[in-house]
Amino acid sequence: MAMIVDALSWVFLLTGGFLGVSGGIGILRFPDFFTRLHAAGVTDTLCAALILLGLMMQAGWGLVAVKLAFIILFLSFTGPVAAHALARAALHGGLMPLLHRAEDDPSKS
Amino acid sequence: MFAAAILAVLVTMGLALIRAFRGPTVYDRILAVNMFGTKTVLFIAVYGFLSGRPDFLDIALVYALINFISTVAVLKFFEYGGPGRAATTPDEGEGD
Amino acid sequence: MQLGQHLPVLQVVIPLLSAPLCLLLRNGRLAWMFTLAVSWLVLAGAVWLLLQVLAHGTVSYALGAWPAPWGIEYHVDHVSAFVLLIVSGISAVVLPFAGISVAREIPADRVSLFYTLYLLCLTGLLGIVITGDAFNLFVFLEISALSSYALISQGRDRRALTASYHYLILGTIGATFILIGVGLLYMMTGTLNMQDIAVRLPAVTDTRTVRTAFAFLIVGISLKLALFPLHLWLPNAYTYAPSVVTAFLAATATKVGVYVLLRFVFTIFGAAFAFQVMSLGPILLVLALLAIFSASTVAIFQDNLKRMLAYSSVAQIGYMVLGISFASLTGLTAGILHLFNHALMKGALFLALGAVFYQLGTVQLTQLRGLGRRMPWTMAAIVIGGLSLVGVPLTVGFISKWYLILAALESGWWPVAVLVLLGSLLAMVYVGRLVETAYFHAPPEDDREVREAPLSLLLPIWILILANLYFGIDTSLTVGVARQAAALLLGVSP
Amino acid sequence: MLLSFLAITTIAVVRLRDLFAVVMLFGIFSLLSAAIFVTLDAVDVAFTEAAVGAGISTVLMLATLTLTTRTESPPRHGTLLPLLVVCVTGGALVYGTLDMPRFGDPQAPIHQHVAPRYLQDSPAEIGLPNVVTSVLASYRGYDTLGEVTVIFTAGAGVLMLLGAIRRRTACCDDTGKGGSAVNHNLVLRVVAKILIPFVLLFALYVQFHGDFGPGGGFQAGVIFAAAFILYTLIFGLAAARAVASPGVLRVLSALGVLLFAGVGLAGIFAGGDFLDYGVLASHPVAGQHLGILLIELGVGTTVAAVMIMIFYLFAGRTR
Amino acid sequence: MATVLGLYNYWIAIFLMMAGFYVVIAHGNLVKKIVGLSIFQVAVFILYISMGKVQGGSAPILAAGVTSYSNPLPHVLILTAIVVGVATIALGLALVIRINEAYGTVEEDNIHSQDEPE
Repeated sequence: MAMIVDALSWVFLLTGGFLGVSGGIGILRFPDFFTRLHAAGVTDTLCAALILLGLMMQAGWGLVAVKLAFIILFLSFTGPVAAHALARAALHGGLMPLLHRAEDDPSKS
Repeated sequence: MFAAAILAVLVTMGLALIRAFRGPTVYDRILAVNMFGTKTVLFIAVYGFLSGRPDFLDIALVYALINFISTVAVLKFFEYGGPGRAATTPDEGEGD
Repeated sequence: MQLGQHLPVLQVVIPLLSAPLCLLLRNGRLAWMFTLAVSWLVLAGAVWLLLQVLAHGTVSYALGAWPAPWGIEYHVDHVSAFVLLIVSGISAVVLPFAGISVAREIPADRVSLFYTLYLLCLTGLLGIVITGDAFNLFVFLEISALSSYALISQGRDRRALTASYHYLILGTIGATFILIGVGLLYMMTGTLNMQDIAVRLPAVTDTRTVRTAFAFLIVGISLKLALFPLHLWLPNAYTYAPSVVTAFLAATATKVGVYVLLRFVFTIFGAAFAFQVMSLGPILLVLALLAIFSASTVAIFQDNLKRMLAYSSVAQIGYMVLGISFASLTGLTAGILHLFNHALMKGALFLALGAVFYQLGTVQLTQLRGLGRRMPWTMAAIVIGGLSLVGVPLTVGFISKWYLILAALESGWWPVAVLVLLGSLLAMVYVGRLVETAYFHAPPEDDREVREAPLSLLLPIWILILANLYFGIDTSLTVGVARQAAALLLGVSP
Repeated sequence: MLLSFLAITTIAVVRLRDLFAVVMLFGIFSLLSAAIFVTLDAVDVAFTEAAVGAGISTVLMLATLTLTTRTESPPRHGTLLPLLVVCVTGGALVYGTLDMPRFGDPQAPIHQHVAPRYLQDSPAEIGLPNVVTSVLASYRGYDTLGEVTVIFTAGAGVLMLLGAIRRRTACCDDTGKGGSAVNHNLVLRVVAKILIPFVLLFALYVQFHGDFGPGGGFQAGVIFAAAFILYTLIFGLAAARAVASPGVLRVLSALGVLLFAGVGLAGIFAGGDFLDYGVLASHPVAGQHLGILLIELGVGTTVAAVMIMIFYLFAGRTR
Repeated sequence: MATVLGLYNYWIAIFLMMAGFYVVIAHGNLVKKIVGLSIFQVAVFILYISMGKVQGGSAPILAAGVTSYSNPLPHVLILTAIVVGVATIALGLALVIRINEAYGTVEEDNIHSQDEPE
């Protein structure tokens, strides 16, 4: 049983890490603000949740796991909300998303 | 295994930092700060496990809290100039 | 007596406790009376402490009942008891003056806040003087500094804000330098208690870290002290601050800075290290002389009286540091003596200027024509204070100049003695300028009749002036304590 | 590794002209330095630095920035002299570090002389697992009293500077109408309503948990204030002021300092020295616990009250 | 090589100190000066804390099974110093606001020019 839990947490940690790095690269390479926001917003919360889940499995039951659960809960609340507020503020601030790109139209989610 | 996670987090923090420096518009910088904040939360959590003292998590929680508050604060200030005002109509005192 | 044993701590805790209480008292007069009572209590404590120290040597008090190097320890010896007396004495005298003067200069709803900050500044200064722990000294230094920034910024003129801002920047840099110095010392000796550092320092003195710590501490303290090259914040800060704040800070803040310099150079590093290895003597000597001459010459051309006296304070600090730079018994006595005398002189002069400001609303020299006839008492006080500044016999200034020259001759540098005399001649010029406009010019014809300052302003001024004269004649108390303090610092028998 | 991040951020802060970016990078700077404190095993310090450095200072600076200009004018006078002064001081410091004990070597003098006693004896004498809190509150309790006074001075100073004039200018209107991005933003209001009680609960947890894990009076006070700041940001100053009126805050900040000094005086009246908790209760260790608990409470109230008061004053100064 | 590695922390702290110091001296904008001042102070804290670290020691919270701890004293000192730092920054910013109201600008050069003629 322990072996599976370890393997599982290992997988979670790695995918979380990978997601984080991809988010990082995304934030750098994307042309305009809103696509970057999309990249960062999504990976941020998901990568955090995955890594923390991996840690929870490592820590087993107990106070530490409860604390980790709190953090996941808190992050899953604040992450998307911050991204949402940021998007509205940017829109409001007059920052036009890049719609009319000639060759490929980045799918603005 | 922890080391791999920490390395990944550190790399993302570096990338976020570069974006923070280069970011043309202010919103890019806010985004980079927000992402950097959540990554530090992860860094603390994983580092706590790496050094065998998992009771560091209170700090990680405070980080997440502070990160959220500063993001909201930045948005508020940037838009309406006054933290006191509950963001009244946009036509009055538009963000400079 | 059970209370007597706790005296050193009560000396600081009483003003500290009364500051929040003073904030709760909303109306100004009540706050003023409360601060007055507290200040007189503190003065009584200081006198009692001085007697205790003179009676049986240094008093030490462990806080929280933890022994010295672990807990924080209060260590009151002759020097600290002497400076304690000065600070609480000046505060006890300045406060009665502050009653009306503050009511006029500070808007009504902020008077109780003003007294709260005044008490906090007093707490900070007293805390610095008594503490025996290096880091505790930094904490109380910060308390007194923060409260003096806020107090200075209350001046009527909008330039008070910029003056207070520059003082904040330079003061914080100075405090951080002191923090770096204390940190490096802690790194090499492992302890923060001053006596303990002094014991463990000789083992590591030849390392470069200790020398850098020494350099940073000296620069940090001289920033706080407004020694010559680093005095840029002082003239503006004292000119634009409310008159009561200028009087209190001029007579106490720089004195506590000199005390901190004495404490670090002599108690922690020891005279041998400071003067032989680090050749502090010549550096201080040159800086002191530069301070005396440059500040006095600048003072001569000043139109605003407060600014003129501020520059003359920088010059007087030069005299104090000059006394210290001789590192001989008489030199040190002269330095400590001038600490006391200068507090009396500057306190009286700034209070008198406060009275003039109260009546005329300005301290520009041009408006003071013929004031001698219309405000006889205040102007007489200013004249005597000025004479004492110059060092005319029978005044306090003469005593300290006398010991300075004695120390200079004793250590064989007779040119320095001549320079000291030249310095007092410069002082003679700007005091003369003041006296000349006040007495020998006809008062302006405008109908605004100027009455003499009210009694409650005059009384404190004249108490200080009489003290000026009294200690000019009967020097047993001041010179006695100063000599014992100097002996204690140098570690030689008096 | 982290330190090099820090160095890069600092260079950016020095070079950047747009003050908004500078303040945000300053936020990153304190977050990073708090992370470094964690790697250097300074848990309590990381806690405080994050809460105070990244939280309060950044918010206050932003408040100031909204009132002043946003971009900084290029320095006209030459930068040679300051560079020279900086290099000289830097050189002196590096010269000083050459004889320092190497980073982290256990033989360094500071680990030999005073510190071991704290680590060995504190369980017996004070009985708190968190040695930092026991040293902070008991061994060097007087420093903490000084610290609370510093906070109180800052509060009184800012009140003095920004206090009275605010009444004359018309207080900010907060009609809250209109499609403003943040206020109308239902999501933010809902989330804030859910989060704020949780944050206040967390602040109380930190306050009383200070003896066992990282935490204590300061951190709890700052988190408490952060919750209020969040409330003010979302629901406007007038609403926040209805919750905690400035008058109450003034009294609270004074009470905190009085409580702290009162505990010290109680030590005297009970026969011990100032701030000696041993005499407070029957058994010395129980006395220590009681004393430290009360002191943390006093510290917590003062810090929270002063931080909120300062924020109100800054927020009340809208143009 | 041992010296460089051993003192790496201190040199970075010193570099930060000097960067903060430079900002305080060279830049005219009052807000920028306060940011510089705060960087200068945080750097001093890093110097203090890296003094207290013991190789292989862990955080000074007594827990079972952990033998060597880092030195708790610098942590206590720094807790005080951080609070002092924030107090100075709060006061400085309040002054900047008042100066901005009185002078209308926060650039040091404009303030001086407004003062000279009087």
